Amino acid sequence: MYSEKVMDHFMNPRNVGELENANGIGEVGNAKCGDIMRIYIDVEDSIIKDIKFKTFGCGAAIATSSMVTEMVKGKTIDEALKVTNKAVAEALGGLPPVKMHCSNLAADALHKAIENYKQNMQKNTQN
Amino acid sequence: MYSEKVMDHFMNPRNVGELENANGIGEVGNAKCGDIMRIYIDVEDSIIKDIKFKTFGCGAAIATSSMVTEMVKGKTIDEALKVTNKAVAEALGGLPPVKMHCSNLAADALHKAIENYKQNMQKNTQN
Amino acid sequence: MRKVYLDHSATTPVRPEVVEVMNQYLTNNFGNASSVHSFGREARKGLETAREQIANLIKAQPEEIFFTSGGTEADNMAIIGTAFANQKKGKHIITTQIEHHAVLETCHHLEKLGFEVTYLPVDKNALVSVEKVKEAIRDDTILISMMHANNEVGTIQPVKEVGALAKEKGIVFHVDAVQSFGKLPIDVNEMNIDLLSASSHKIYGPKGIGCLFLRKGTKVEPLMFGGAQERKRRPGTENVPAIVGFGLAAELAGKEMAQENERLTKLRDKLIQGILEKIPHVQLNGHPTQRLANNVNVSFHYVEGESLLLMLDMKGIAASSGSACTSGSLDPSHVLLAMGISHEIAHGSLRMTLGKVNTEEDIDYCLEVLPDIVAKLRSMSPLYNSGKIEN
Amino acid sequence: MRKVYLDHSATTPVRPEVVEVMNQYLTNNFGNASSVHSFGREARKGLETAREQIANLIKAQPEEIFFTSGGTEADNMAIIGTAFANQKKGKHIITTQIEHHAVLETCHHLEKLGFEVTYLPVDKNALVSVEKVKEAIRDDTILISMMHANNEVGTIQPVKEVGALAKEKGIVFHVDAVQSFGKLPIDVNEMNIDLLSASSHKIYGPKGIGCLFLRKGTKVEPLMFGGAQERKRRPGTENVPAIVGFGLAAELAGKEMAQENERLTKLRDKLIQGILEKIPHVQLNGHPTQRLANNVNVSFHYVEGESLLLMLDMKGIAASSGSACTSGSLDPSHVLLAMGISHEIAHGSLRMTLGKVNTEEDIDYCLEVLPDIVAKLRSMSPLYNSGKIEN
Ligand SMILES: Cc1ncc(COP(=O)(O)O)c(C=O)c1O
Ligand SMILES: Cc1ncc(COP(=O)(O)O)c(C=O)c1O
Repeated sequence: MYSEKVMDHFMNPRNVGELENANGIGEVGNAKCGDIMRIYIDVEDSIIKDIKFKTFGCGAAIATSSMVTEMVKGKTIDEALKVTNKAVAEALGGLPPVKMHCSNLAADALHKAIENYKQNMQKNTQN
Repeated sequence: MYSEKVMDHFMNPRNVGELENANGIGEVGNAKCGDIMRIYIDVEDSIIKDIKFKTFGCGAAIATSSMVTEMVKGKTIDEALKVTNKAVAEALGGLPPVKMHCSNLAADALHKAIENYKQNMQKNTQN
Repeated sequence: MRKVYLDHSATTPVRPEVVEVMNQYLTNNFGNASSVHSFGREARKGLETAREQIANLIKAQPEEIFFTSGGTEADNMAIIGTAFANQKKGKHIITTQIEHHAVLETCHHLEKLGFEVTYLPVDKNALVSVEKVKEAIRDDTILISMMHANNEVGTIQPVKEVGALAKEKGIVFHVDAVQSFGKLPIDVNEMNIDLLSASSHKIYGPKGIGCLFLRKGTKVEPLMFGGAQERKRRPGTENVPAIVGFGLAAELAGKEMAQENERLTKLRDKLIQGILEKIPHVQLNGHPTQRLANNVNVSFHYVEGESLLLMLDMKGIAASSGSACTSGSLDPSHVLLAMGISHEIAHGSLRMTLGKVNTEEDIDYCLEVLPDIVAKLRSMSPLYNSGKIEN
Repeated sequence: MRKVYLDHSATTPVRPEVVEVMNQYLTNNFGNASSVHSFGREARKGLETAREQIANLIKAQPEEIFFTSGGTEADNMAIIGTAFANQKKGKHIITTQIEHHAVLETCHHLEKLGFEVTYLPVDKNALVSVEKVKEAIRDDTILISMMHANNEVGTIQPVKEVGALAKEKGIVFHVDAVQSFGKLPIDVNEMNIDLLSASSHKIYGPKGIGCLFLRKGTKVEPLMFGGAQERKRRPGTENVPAIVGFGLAAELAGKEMAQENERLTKLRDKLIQGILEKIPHVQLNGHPTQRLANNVNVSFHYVEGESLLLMLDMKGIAASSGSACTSGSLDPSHVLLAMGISHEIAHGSLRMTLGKVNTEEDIDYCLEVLPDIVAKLRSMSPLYNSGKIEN
């Protein structure tokens, strides 16, 4: 069902956990649907210095979460915003068709985290 | 499908042939339906002295023809008239249900032969 | 790596005795059972022996057994066949919310064709109430279709009581016995069952074969059309090797039933107890005692079923889940939801169904592996600390 | 006693390579192909490989192959499924008088539901005329269903020409290829076939499995309802061992087709020539050349088919007949009657269908035994001297 790369990211997920000093947090999905992805980012000078995730969901949900963190760690937020769900799936060597829509949301969570970071920055500037 | 007894009467049919000096001949069925039985009897003093048959038909048709000739050879025509299709089937150890109606007509052929014999006698008496 | 198969309600391996007899009918006695010649007669003999073996197991007459391609076809034939045969009498059907899709989807199809279907609710243990069946009966009710044992949570239904009711009201009674056939004693007469579906691959027989018990005199329209096989009720060259295998599997299941149920019940209870003791935030789904001897169904809060399955699989353990993610749909098991279990908790369900080859060591291994896996997944779960779905 | 099986169009023994792979999937790789775990994935892999093997044989895409319980189910699914999916466009179906019962009875059923069916006649060789198909097409024609090769007399139909016609008129084209699949080259694209039925047990694969080729975009309603297997078109636990066996049987049939056809044609013609030379009052039924390489169908005047079969059987030869008596009905083969053969002569038909294991010695044996048997039956026949049915 899943590619080897998916299974690797699922069994040995990269960057699992929370970031105490995250300045951006994004969450997608809900427990009702069976998938929640929460991504924590620590952005400095527009660069994602650190990133962690916590995910409740199926193999694809966990693997895409792990993959997206690897793909953007050390990248600028502009670069990170260009990472799509599709790109994450491709980086994993593809996902089963049924998983493409319901569990391939990690990039969305990342984008939400970046949005959240930007909002936080704005608030900080305004204050 | 067929009992051993049916197969025996089919493979080694008793009394096959025609009777040159038959004084009764009976035929049932037609080639269209796939079964024709013709029975020849030689009756003397109301006793079936000799009997032969010719049959075009399936295993059951041939076996019942053979069986009925054995059952009535040497019997009186009154006794022969009491032999039913059902009795023939029973004497053979039974027939497959689908064969009971379409190929179990040997007693009918016999009865027709007896009828024919009686008609012949009447004719003879009248002349 | 140790391999522990705990998915016997999904399917079973074919037992060696059955493989052996099947091979004989695949190669030597391969004839078409409708042929006149010796090859055909050999095949026919095997076919009719199997019919007897199966009839014996449920106290039916051999002529009341009709072979189908599996449980699904038997369910379809029973329900669609009864509906069409009786539509002049009425168009109302009663079933339950926890049936297998083979029953539910068939009923949905009939709804589109103008039939009316009542889907009875169940209690928190997945039990159907006889009282509710009674209340649902109308003058135009033509069929009650109900499973004997549930495939997900193992709950055993009051089939006999519903059968008595159906008989009293003159309503055709169909029982989907796919999960109970060969596992629970069944007497179609005592239970007043008119139609019963069974499937071979759940009892160590081959896949692709099942049967419908059809009580003499019960009117059912055929689902397919063609040759005169199965006394004109089910056309197609008879699948003799599979039928012969099914027959033997049924006979052996009957012989071993009591002893095997005792053995499995012990293993099952050991597994349930172990899980409840070793792992926090877990619940048993289904009836605590009125359940199949081989069924364990639990929900681990804060984790999702498919990832649980994958991790178990990496440890050699094969199980299943009512999580939506295993089917690619969005909603988890309709059975768990009908029992009043929340979506969140349904997603974290794990079904382990035991079978012939499982031993105490298998259970020990499972109890050794499971806590770590659950802990690992919880450590990744954004829900675990938040306590969002604690109940 | 020598055993000579000459009934390969009824069914075939499963070839050893296929038995071997089936056994592997009955025991080791026994998982449910829909399961997430390794047992399920192994089964899935076998299933999808088989789908490719079968698609390759008819130049289809794997996603266009849907497994069924056999040829009968495939025919039913194709015809009923197309009828219901297109009934708003029209209710007229064209088929022929010489189809298998799986097609004819299904059409009769549809007639009861308000569809109109034209049953095209055939010529004395059982050939359908493309011209007649053309004439039968109406504005409301939604389906043409036609067999590729006839199961009784082996005549091969002009499928490609009818396919072109159907395509031109935008009518769905279904081909019952149960007797030609793996025996004749088929290219569903070149032949413009939209739906094609095949069955495994005719090509040394297991019974109880078949498939429907369903061209992408062709609308067909399902016949059964349940799980989401076969991309929601055919529910029920996938019969993986049989499917894997079917796949391998199809691949091997494709590889051996040309050579085996050459070999069988020689044997066939030797048998036909031998019979015509050695036995008086006999006729060949079916097309003299445009026929399956393995089909011999002759009528012996003045004798009835079933008794012929029984006597052959006593000599170890297994064959079949279009006689009514083999089926327990009153009318002989509808195919022979449609060809204009009289009842009398149809009753005396004998079909011998050759296969992999048959050798020249088998043919010699047959030619040695047959004349005596025919003579014996004729000596018992009240028709023989009377010359009643001489033609
Ligand atoms: C309760 C129940 N009914 C019906 C079925 C369908 O049986 P099959 O897979 O043999 O079609 C199953 C199993 O899949 C089942 O568990
Ligand atoms: C031409 C034809 N169509 C359909 C069928 C039915 O196939 P099955 O027996 O696999 O259901 C057969 C064989 O019996 C056949 O010869």
